[in-house]
Amino acid sequence: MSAAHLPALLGGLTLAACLGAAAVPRRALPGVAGAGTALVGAAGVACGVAALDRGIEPIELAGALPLAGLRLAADATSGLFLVLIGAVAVAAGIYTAGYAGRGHGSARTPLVLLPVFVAAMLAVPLAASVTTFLFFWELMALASLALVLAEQRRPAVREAGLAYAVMTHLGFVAVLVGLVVFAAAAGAEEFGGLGEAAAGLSPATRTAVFLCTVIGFGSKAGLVPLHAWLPRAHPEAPSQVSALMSAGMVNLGIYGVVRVDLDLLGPGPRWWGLALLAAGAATAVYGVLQAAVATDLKRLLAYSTSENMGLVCVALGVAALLRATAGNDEPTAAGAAAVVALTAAFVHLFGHAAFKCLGFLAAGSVLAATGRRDLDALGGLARRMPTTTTAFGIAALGACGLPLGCGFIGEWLLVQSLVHALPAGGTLVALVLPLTVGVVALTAGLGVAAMVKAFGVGFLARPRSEEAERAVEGGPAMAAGMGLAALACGVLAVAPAVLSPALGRVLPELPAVTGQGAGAVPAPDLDTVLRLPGTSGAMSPGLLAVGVAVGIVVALAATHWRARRRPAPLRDAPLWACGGAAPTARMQYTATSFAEPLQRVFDGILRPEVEFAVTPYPQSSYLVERASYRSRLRDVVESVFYRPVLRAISAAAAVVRRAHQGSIHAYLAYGALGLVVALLVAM
Amino acid sequence: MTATESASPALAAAMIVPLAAPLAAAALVGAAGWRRATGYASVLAAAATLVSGAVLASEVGDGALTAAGPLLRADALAAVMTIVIGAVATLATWGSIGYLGAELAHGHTTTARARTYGILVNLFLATMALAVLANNLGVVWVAIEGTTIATAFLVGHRNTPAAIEATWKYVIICSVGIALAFLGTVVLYFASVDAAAGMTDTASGLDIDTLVAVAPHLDPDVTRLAVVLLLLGYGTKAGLAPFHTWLADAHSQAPAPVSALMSGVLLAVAFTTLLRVKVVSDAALGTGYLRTGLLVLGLATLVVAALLLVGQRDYKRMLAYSSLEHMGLLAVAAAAGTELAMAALLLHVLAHGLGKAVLFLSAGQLQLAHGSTAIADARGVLARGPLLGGLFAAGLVALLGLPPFALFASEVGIARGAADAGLAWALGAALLLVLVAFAALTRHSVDLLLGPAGDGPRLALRPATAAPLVVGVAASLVLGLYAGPLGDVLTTAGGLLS
Amino acid sequence: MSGGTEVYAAQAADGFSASGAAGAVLQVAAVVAGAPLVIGWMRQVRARLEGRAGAGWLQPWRDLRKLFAKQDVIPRGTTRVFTTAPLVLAATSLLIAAIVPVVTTASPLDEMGDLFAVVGLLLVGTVALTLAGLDTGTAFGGMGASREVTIAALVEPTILVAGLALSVPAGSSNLGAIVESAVADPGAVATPAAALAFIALIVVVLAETGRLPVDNPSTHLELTMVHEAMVLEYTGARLALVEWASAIRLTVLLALLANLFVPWGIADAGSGVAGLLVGLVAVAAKVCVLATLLAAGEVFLAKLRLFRVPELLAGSFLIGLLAVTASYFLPSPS
Amino acid sequence: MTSETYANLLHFAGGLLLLCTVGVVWRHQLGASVRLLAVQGAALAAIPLISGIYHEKAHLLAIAPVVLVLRAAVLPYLISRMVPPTARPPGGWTASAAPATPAAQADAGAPDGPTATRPGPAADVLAGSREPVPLISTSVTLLLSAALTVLAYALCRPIIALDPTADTRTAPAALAVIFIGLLALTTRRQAVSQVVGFLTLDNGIVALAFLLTSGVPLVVELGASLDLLLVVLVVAALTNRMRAAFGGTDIGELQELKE
Repeated sequence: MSAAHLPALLGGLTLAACLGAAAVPRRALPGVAGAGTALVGAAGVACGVAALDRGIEPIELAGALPLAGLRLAADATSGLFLVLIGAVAVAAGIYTAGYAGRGHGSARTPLVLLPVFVAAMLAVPLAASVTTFLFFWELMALASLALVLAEQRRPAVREAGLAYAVMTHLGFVAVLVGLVVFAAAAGAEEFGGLGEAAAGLSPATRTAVFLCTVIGFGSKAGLVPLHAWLPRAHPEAPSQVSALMSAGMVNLGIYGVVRVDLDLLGPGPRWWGLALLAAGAATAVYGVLQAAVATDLKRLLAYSTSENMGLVCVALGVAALLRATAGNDEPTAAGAAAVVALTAAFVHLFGHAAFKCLGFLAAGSVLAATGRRDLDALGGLARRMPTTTTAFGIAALGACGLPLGCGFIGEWLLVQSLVHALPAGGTLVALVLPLTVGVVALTAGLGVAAMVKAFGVGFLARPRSEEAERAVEGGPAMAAGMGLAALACGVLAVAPAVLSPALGRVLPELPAVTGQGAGAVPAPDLDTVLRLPGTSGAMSPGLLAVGVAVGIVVALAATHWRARRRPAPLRDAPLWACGGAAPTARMQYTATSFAEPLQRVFDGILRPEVEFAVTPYPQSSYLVERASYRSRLRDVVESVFYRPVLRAISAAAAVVRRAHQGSIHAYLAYGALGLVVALLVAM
Repeated sequence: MTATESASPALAAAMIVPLAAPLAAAALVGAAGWRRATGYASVLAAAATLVSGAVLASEVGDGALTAAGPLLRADALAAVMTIVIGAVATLATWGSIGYLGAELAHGHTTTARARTYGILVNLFLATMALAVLANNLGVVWVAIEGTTIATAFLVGHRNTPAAIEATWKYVIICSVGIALAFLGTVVLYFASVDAAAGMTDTASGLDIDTLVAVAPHLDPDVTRLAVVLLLLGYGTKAGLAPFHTWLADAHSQAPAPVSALMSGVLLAVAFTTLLRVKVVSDAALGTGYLRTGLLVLGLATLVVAALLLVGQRDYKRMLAYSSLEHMGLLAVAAAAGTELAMAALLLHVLAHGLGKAVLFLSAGQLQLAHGSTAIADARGVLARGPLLGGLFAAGLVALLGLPPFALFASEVGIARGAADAGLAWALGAALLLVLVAFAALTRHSVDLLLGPAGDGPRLALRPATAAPLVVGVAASLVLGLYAGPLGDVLTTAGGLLS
Repeated sequence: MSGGTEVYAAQAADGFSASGAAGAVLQVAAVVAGAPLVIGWMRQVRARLEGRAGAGWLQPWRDLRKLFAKQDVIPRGTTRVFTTAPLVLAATSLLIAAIVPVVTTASPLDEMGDLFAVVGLLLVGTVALTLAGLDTGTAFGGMGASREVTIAALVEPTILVAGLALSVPAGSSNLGAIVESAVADPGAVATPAAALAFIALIVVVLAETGRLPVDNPSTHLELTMVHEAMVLEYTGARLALVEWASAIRLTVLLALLANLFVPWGIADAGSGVAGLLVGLVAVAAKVCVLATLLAAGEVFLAKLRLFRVPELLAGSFLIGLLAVTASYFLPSPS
Repeated sequence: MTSETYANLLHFAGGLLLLCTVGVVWRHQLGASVRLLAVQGAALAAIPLISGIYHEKAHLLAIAPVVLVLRAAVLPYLISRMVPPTARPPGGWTASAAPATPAAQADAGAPDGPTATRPGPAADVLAGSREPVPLISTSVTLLLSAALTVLAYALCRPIIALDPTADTRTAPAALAVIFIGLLALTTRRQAVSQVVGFLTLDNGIVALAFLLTSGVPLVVELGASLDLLLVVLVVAALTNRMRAAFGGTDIGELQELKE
């Protein structure tokens, strides 16, 4: 089978999975839908590998998609994203077989649509013309919307679905305008033609296209302030869908930016990079801050998605900024750093996909076992659900961006690019980059806080609710899905070298970032020891892991010092708690209390609504009968950016409604007035 | 310019059938009353129109054919519009059988009124076919005014106070608007006669070919006057501001199949006439003149539609304002005026007709079940009737311009066309307004469709009633993925108009 | 400003050096053995300044010895996280001790992790301990964990920016390279950039190791505890490991701080046995001085309110930022 | 006929048309409005007649009687059947130039006490034979009519410039009739008044057609006339239904359907 047949295979499998899921008896539905989804994902991976290997030649179906025609093709960049999304789909698909089997999101329609959603996501990087791209882009949005609405009987799901629908359409409108303007100015519809014509476009057109597409793609990637749908929709979707969205779909927002703004539109002015950087930085900090104070496990993960996409966007921005600084005459430090930043973006995408997929699958497992997502009602799962706890632990370690986790390498590469760009970048870079470093560092720090909270409060200590007390592990399929994702986390954490061949193909395809001619910089070699082109930073995640392991062995050995003089360990002892009487589970720190210091530190940004009321006894104002404390956090960006817009629209709607109160005389008068005005203007 | 030639007998028949078949069906209903058989005869007449349209589309190429003397004329545009009429009419008449059956069963209507309904629906179809196929702009005008007359009692079919009110507003506002179109026609005729002095005989001064031929010689000042009047006049019937005010009332009060026809076809037929005018106007005044007018009216219509959708509480009115929104979008597409934009416009017309037919027919079922068209009275539809709710949802997805349905292809085509024409700013504004409408439609549909079942009635759908809906959704889906030869016809028609 | 080609030339050319390997072993051993002594020394200095006799600078060692002989208690409801956390903390601390240039700049582990990886390892240890605190399910454990994480999160920007300020002149973020460049260019230490970075880093060290004014290591009032609150439930060998590891972290960070700014005497790849010994003595002396200064300073400091700590950290971040910009706009004479 | 006589006659017909139209917006008594409409129809029919004689065009001469019958007789008759008889004897100009008192009563809304028993304008309003308080006062309406006439003259400049004949010079009057008809539609509340306004508008258009192009092609003319007839029939039927459903024909009350 040649590479050109793979997209057809993908389509065929999707159809088969869809029809199969629609036809089989209910008992077999989860298995069929899950397996179908996994197979579609696997086909996507195959497509991606083929594309990375040699690329997939353009396939045209002129009759399909009226007035435009369908056009598919794939280069290595597409391949990278195909592999990424396909792999997430495989894990999520396997997981679905168990998850839906336990009665979660087991309605037929969502399960039938699951393979469609995956296929639509996979088709986006395969699309090679504007209309094809938009078609699959919007199909993906529609399929995911239907999946988000799977549990539509809950009002929260409907609200989330609505917000998602509107925001995603806003993003679509922006992308649509950007791409059609691009296509019109370039006089071509295929991506190849766009790329060729891009250099000749007027700066105004290029700017318009850039802004529109960044807004559109940014909303898909959850960039502030267009992120509002993400922390609503991702948590409300069934968990395997959350995983697909958070670990798969958001990446396509980044793909859009890479494909259209970095690849096709070509190298841009410096402010493009700065704009991406600023948007990414704001997103990263805002997302992680919200994650750090969130108490809903899936919402926390969703905000973390926003945060990580922000970091990727920062990396892309840094890359673009440095490339614009570097020039193409000779290899420069800035050029080298740009390549490192781009590498950081891709590596982080993979790392994020792995840990976020795992995180959502584990959260789904918790949800399936307890029916709760509220961290304040969880706890103590480590004993009842060891597999899930381990899985979430691995995911959280990755999300922390700490060594040994799969999120570390991307962040490390990003910081390296910043370090090595500073001396070569000129004044602007010298002013921007240190701040960026601060932002990245703050993001990493707060990310640690968020994940410690999620893992520590959610899984450790004692259960805070009956549901958590009764939790049981899901079946083997769920464990297998999580295992696959955990494996990916592990491999990416210690051996990023697996990405090296792919990056070696992808980076040269993006000369707008990696430079051309003499200025071209090779892809970094992610060997056992990471060495970067043109810079001297080195780090070895694998050896670090070995080092820590050795350290643990040594420490363990050290505990044997004087061990013979010790009595046997006292297990199951009562807690000391500074001598307090046996503390109950209610006395534990909750997620809310855990995050309270951070909330206070950042209350200028988070603006919590705090109500604190003390009711004293009537006898004395110093004797407290009861005290109530209530604190609620809303998304500040929503109230700052969205409320005024919504208010303006409502006000305008009220005006128009007042003008349509049913009086035919008024109606005729509008017409008559319109006529007179039109005639006067026409003269 | 390609030649207009006289049609072969077979093709002449294809041009006469769209007029004759509904008239015959009307006669049949008149003679035998409304029953299943005559209902299916109406469906057959509509299907015959569809087939005729298809035959014309496949044969007409980029030329034009005349028949019945110089009275009828068919080019690619007329063929596409005949297809639109036929397609939507097939669904609507098919849906009428179940709808009227239920109304008769519930005692909402009498056999006498059902008979009137059957006659008028077929007459309505015939007048629309005439409006599309007539050679003379004056006759087109007569036909379009005829549609108002034919639909007046259809809108008032239920004979409730609200229906009478809606009918009155409909008749008066549309008649006034269309009178302006007549005025515009007269002024255009004056200009044409003046320009054609010595060129052709004046009797055909309103024939499409003549007008196109003399267009470059028309007096610009007089033509400007005529075009403004024609724009506002036919714009009335197409639902464009400022004479858009009849639309929601009429659509919400008319029986569901009639709403489907009015929304899906009638507006488009009136709009098509504007496209004919546009060809003349562009030749006489340059593309900028009518473009400005269309943009202003289109955007104004979009504003009104989007903002009225925001607080809408009635699902039939919601669908009506959605039609308004789509007409606004069509106006923007027409303003763009490139071949692609025009082809996309026509695809949009067809797709919108199909989608609206499905939605109005489903809404009719909801209305029959709940006795009200308030969204608040009919919540959780999907839970109470998965088939009906699913079809409504599918229709809505199609209507919102989401893939894989045909409106997606047409909207992208319109966007590309508008960008090609350098109207990116107008496109952006239009799409933002469409977004507001999208948000409002989604909000109301979520309220209507989703949520727990509550204590409303179960919404079972008989197979015969469901069939036209399923066919409509399927047609929209197929069109969205693969247009086949229709794509070429659309492009040809677009070429004629650009 | 260094040109592009120079950066290429500056590609780290570290090979394996026997001297480096020996140095690494030596410095790990020295830190492991010496860390409790540093703690003891600081307590002694403080006691003397406060007019007390003090327990003597060997007391921490005695405490450790005693703890290692005590029974392990594993409280009810805790999980494996509670039992493993001290091991992780100790392991990361040991690894840092091996990577960081304490005695020699030529540690063969230098390539394993640069400045940022070391910071990450420190944080891994902290995270392990906070999780253990949460795992106990006591109010104090949670409180300590919450505060510790908050401080760790907020100190992160300062660390990275200060690290940036150090890495940029050296052209590398690997600690060995940074210290070597300081050796090669002693004048650079006297620049404003270096001074600012130094101040920022001191705050970092205080925050990371839980010293005054961020945390009070000797407090016995539960409500003011941060680090101690997390480890309340530990006893025996695990508590010993935690204490020891904390001491190692403090010692390594002080040594690193000293070597970054005053790298005199540190051994390099070419040093022989004598060179390594000189390095050892030099670093011991430097740490001793720093520890004395720190302890002396603590006498005059009170612990900050928890919600004033962010102000301190924000200030140190600003200083770090200034250090970076200064290093760009006021380049060193070289 | 000399061209001067022709022009005078044509202008006279146009002027009569305009005058009747102004009368329509002036008068509140529906019976009077309908009679004015008939006169207007006659004036309209005069245009093709005069033009046909002068230009010696047979088809104009043929169409003139058709127009006369339709617009001066059939349509006014149909409409007059929609008007219920007034409470007082129809008095033409004199009766409707009533003293201000009854009008003031009508202004005050439904009369109370003894006046309610006395048949008067208010009762006519209720019955649907008299226009209630206008939405815009009569004097403002007349001023607006004047403004619209000016507008019509302004708009007709390009038409006259293109073909400066007596016919086109009369066109502004026809255009003004159209505008004033629209004004009547916009401001009149009785169903019948709106129909009268609509017919006025239509008369103006037909007049313009005759003046500009000696009428539209025959098939169009016939079709348009048929349409008009049907519209009036539809509206008449609707008015009956309305009376049955609402007990009146005040269009201003039709405000159930909104937004």
